[in-house]
Amino acid sequence: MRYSAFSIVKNALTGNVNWKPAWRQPEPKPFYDIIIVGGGGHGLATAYYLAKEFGLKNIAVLEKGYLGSGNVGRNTTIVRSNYMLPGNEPFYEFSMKLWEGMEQDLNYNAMLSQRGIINLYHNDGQRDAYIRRGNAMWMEGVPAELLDRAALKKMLPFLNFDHARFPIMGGLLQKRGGTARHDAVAWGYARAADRLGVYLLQNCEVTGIRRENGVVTGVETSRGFIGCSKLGLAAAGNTSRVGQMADLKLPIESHVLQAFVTEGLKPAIDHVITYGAGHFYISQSDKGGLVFGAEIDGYNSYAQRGNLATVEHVMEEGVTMIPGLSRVRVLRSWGGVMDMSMDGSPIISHTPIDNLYLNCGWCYGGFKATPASGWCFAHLIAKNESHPVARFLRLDRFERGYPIDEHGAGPQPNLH
Amino acid sequence: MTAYRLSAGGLVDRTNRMDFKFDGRTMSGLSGDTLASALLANDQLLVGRSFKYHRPRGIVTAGPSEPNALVTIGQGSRSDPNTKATVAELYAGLDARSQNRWPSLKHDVGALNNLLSPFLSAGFYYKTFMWPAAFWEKVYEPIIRRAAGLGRAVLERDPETYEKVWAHCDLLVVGAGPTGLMAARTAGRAGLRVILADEDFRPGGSLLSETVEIDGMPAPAFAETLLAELRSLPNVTIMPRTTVFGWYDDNVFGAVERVQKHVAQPQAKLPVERLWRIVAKRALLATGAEERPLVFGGNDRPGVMMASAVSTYANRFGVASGKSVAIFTNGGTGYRTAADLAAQGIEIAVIIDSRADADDVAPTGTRVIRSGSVTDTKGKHRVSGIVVERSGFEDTIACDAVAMSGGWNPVIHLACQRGAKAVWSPELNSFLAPDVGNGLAVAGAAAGIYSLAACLSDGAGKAAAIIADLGFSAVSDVLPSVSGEIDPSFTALWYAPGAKAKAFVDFQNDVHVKDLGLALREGFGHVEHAKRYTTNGMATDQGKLSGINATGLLAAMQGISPADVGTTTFRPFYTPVAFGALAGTSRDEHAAPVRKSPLYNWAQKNGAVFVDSGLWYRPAWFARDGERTWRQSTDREVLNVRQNVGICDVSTLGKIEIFGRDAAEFLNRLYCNAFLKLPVGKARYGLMLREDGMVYDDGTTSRLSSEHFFMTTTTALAGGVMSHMEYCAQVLWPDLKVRFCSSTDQWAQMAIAGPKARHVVQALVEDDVSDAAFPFLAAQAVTLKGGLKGRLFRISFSGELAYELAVPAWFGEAVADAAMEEGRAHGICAYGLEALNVLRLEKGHVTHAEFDGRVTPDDAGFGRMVSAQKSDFIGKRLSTRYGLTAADRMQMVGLKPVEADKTFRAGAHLLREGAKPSTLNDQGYVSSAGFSPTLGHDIALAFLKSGRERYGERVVVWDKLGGTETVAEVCHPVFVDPGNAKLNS
Amino acid sequence: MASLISCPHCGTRPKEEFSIRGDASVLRPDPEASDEAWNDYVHIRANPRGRYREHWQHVAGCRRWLVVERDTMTHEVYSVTDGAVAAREAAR
Amino acid sequence: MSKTYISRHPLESRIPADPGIRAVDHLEVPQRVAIATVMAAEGGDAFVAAALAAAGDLSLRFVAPGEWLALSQLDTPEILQRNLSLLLAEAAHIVDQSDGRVLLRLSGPNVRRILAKGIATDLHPNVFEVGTSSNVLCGHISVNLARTGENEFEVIVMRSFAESLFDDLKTMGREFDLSVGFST
Repeated sequence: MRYSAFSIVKNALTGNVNWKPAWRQPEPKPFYDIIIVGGGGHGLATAYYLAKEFGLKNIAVLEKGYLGSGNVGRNTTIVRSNYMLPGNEPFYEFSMKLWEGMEQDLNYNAMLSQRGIINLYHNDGQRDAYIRRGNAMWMEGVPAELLDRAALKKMLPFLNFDHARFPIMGGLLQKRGGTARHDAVAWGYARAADRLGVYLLQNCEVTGIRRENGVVTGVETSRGFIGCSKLGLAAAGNTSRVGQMADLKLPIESHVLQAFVTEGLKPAIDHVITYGAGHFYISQSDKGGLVFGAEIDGYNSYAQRGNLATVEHVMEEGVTMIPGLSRVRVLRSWGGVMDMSMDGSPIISHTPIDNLYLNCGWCYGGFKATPASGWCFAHLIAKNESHPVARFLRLDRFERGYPIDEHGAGPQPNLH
Repeated sequence: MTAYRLSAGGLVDRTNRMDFKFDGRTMSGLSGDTLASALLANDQLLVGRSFKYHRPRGIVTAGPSEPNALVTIGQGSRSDPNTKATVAELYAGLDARSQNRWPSLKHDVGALNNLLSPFLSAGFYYKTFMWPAAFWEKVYEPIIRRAAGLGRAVLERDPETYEKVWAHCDLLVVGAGPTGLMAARTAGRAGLRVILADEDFRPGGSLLSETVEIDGMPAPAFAETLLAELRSLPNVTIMPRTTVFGWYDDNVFGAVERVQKHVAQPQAKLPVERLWRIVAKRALLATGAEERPLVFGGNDRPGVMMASAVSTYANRFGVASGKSVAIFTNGGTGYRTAADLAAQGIEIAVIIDSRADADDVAPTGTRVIRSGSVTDTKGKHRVSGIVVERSGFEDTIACDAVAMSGGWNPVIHLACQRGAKAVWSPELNSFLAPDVGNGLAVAGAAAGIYSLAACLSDGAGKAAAIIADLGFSAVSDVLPSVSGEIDPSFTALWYAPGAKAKAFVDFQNDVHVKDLGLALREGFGHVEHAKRYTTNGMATDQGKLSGINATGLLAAMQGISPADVGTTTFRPFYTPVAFGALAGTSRDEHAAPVRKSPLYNWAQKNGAVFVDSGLWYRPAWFARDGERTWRQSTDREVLNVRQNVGICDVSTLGKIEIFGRDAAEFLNRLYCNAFLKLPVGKARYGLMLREDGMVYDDGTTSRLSSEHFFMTTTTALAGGVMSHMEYCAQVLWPDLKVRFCSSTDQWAQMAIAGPKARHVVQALVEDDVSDAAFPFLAAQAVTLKGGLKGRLFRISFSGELAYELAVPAWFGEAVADAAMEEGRAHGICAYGLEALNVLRLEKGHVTHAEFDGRVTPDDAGFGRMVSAQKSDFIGKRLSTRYGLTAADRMQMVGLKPVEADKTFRAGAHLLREGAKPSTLNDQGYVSSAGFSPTLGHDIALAFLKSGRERYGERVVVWDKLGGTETVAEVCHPVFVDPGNAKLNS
Repeated sequence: MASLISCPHCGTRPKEEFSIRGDASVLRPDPEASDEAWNDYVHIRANPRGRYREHWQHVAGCRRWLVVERDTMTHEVYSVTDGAVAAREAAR
Repeated sequence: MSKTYISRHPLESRIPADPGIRAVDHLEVPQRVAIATVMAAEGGDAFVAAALAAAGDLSLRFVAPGEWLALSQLDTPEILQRNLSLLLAEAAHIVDQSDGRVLLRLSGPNVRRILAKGIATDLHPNVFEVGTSSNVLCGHISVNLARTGENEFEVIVMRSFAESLFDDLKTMGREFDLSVGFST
């Protein structure tokens, strides 16, 4: 059922008892042309674009839990396209444009809020790096602004301008950056994909990948064997476990990233702000909670929870950036399992197996990529060739010597 | 007047009256009150507004699960939004304000939302606000955003302090109620190191609200007896006002102690809150149980409270919640409250029992309606009556308070924070803690044991088991006897039938039964989906009251067991914790330690302007009278070094002493260039790669004797290089005979550079420093005049004739002073990082602005330095990958503006002349740029595709961010003294 | 695991005293080994859910590299060994 | 020309010349202590440990397996270095750290409560016994901690961090009115 002003009024006046399920709960068919493993944002978006943009039918998304139960439902909701390297920036800008048309496209309000993202810098070296980045954005046609201390003071008077250990000198602003309602992105893609006939199979855990003569013929699941002609993996957080079923060798480590939300507060912080003397970032949700996080805990983990030492470190950075946070109470912390790649950039790629495609390595930045990831992965699966903006995101870039290393940290995932 | 202070009783000090303010009105309470009990005593039933519909709300609980009575306490930079009145300890002068209302609590414009509620059902956001397309961002979203939140954060600097402490114990007991007190006593008597933490300001838990007798004493007196014994044991620490909020790996618990939240004027030498990291060999959860609300029509009207809260207000605080109280219950607890009220002489309007066959005994003369249901409540800002239905008959009964009891939920939060799921007990109609191994045990009501006598016994018993497990022996103990208990067992009632008004599940977020029904209908029936779709359980109480009922309702609506629905995930924090407490003292200037060079004072005396550089403060430039900008000082310093001599603090470079028979071999594997044959007394520039072939760090290493090397690293990577070397020595090549340690802090090191540097150095040291005796790259121990031992290195970052002199750090200032003194005749000046940066830029020397982790030695022009002979070194193999040797890689070049007065800055990108800006056309970027006072124009180092083939070509230095485009000529990156004549002079 | 590590040299210490590098089960290949072996060493990780050996350095303590054997799901620690001892064992 | 250079204690600017009243909990800073890193050469751990332990006039602090800080309150850095070289010869590498380290001594009835604000190690008298020493993190700074008496601990910190650590210790001791002063 299409959401419109008319349907809202009609249902409100009839007690909201006539709304239909957002998606079907179908039984698995024995065979699909395309199976996507992972019913998170990326998997659902992939299925949607396969159906919508590439006109394909007979697609299933297999989700081991409930739809959107992975990182799409446990991130800090930031949307931006302020990257530096040519392997990344065009891709994320493509994503940004898709965000900007998402509500109308999906007939679902994911509450994109382009409130602007500001990356603070604290020394000349960081400033220069941001200038390089801002100019790289402009090269791709993406507006960026460099703010000096005075401009920043006007815009964000609550920052720690007078007592910061690492003085705040300015910031790089992308006005189009912002946030979106994370769960709604998954639900919107799910509902739209379902309307195009995609099978969304929840509680359907993949336990094996069946291969014959070097190609994938289907997957063993907790709901039985399901055959397919093409298999796409979009199981970030569990990529290594699924990949192992097809003997893929992957440049991925799983790490835990914690995120936090405070009690609901009246509007206080209007932008997304990131701290340059650490990893802290913060924004305020439409419900009033301050949503924030910082670095990963640093050790390999599949547990969706983190440790107190990291929590304390995040709070130290937060209070140092915005002293007025001191008395704000933190309501909840949670953890997501990150697919950390060896260069900090994602992978949308062919694999050594012809009809097996891979979408992984999103590190802690997968949310903003959701639409482009879906589109480009769909492009790869449908046409068997990379979308132009994703052509650098290959699995073999490591052995070939083409890392996309935004931080210059090298092949140690927990440094990215 | 409905709620009021009883004439006697309670654990409040009736001789100590305390005035406080609520919404500007002065009220009076007693020492021992919470803000909530004091508000009730003043008949203030309406205390807040709900989030979505702005409905009037009153106090519901007497504890930390309170969803409604959230207030802002304090003024200005000392204000604490969203403070639960039910746990806030009253103090004289407390100033509280209600929230989420405008213009006033009683008359709130936001309450209009209540009329719109049919349009604001669960998930309404996602279906709407999409038309017209442009309106979302411009109109709808800002409106929604403005409506957000409850309290207001002022975002001003907090004047108060916080701290963190570590604690260690054999047994941590969480909760000082009957179970916890008995456990602590048993363990304490056995000699265990015990920490007993309780969130309340007064330990005792439910004993403080009980009317039973224990060992012949009133329950509170019994609690006091136990506490007195515990206080006498040196191995037991009692921590009141301390909430254990999180259970982390390895039995580390996070707890926050409210040290001075209950005082008007905190003492400066104490923190207001203290974070405890408690490392416990064992822990016992004695966190009790939480009473479950009933979901019935109009259940959110102010005056509808938990039955146990009504009892607590009466027994512990001496406050009657109403003059005529109706009780709605599905178990024995309602009768306990009835007995408590009767004992205090408070009228019981009626007891409505949802059960048909209960045999609980009501106080004499009380009207009891069995198989009854409350379907609605009357009143506006406070309840004035209830509508009761029984077998199709309806009755309206007047009352001014409603005590509801839906049974009990064990408080198992902590036990479920590390991944294990709560387990449904059909017998107890509750979720119980999972088995989480022997680190954490659960006892008493938290384990579903509701009889007080059984709790006392369970606390002692579980402690005894832990005592034995840890190898201590328990002291035999006689269990206390309890008389007068009421059986609190209950029958599950997820939804009181026949609701005539909204029946709320989550009070704060305004989630009612129909919202859950809608979620289910739309396919959001999974408990996590339902939570996220309706926001049930996402309020400040994190579902303490609403979670179980949502699970029960979702189960009932689908005709399945609550076990099949499960709970949402329990996560830290048990109750919200302030940023400040979690940050402790590490904030502002103390966010990270400061490292100071031994030449800090020297630099300060000489007018240094400092800049932070990692943890260090380093001189950026040395301002002299008449210089108004950093550029003026820097230009002068640069020219002076080029013409005379300058002195610069380089003490912050990492310094590592390396010893051993295999030291040379070790270095040879560590660096990409050769080190085996470095002669004694010589320094060599070394380039360290990562294993992926990219440059990691550079520096010089000197051979002081055949088996003793001295390495310097960059300031930024001093720690990183040390760790890397330790990794190599310990993990990769454990059989190499090499040992090393940092001596960074031992030495004050100064670069003395410029054509006249030799005069200055020779004036300081005994040894001959002539070019013949001490040529470029000489390195050796020297003796300063007067006998001080130092080290001297003939190395140069500036490109000038230069020495680096190292002396023991405590003497650094004196030696630098002497150098200035000796250099005065030669025109010496101190120079800072800015000048150093220009000097090295002119010379084409690289820093981490060039070595940004994506650069190979060849990119930076060091291709020939990489040893082809060595069979192995870190980074050798992967540096031959195709992409790292491709011809179109960006290579380091110099840039100079075609028009000499044009400028450019680092971060600009490069385009071919006439090319359109695009990612595809991007030719590279400027890594470092600056004005060269030596040449009189800007210069830059840049990375340009195939750059070394393009000397002489013109490129556009494109800085859209700065709004400039400058045409520059590509050139060799060494601008000054390419033949090294100065260096070798 | 991740709250406390029992350093074989210094005793039980908090996570804050350590830095973490990654998989300790990969061994640096012989200089003459194949390109694939070298690429695997630098870039490919088994990344198991379950038992795992990881390099931690006690940076604020003895500065020794340690091999921490632990579970990536439960975070239980099975053993902590000095890195050099573990390396010599692995080389055998 | 001959010069006598004056050495400056890194905490000179932090510690008042007039120490004022000494509280029960006190932070004392000795003016100058000779400190050297001793690293046993490969295979020499046991010999070096035994030799150092036998040398009565040294204080030893554990750093890592085969690595110690050797302290002397009496000897100059040069003499300490020479004595260690004589004692250990080829068996160990010795690096003078007298200028690179600062020693601070905390004592008093509340010393453990003060240290617990920065140090995670269990300092209970039965756990961290007299004579125990180890590198630990204090707040954000790595130090060597030694228990030198019933209620006395010594902290050795890198010179560049000394002011920060000193400030931290004062903050940690604020609750107990910790006094500070140079040794007299």
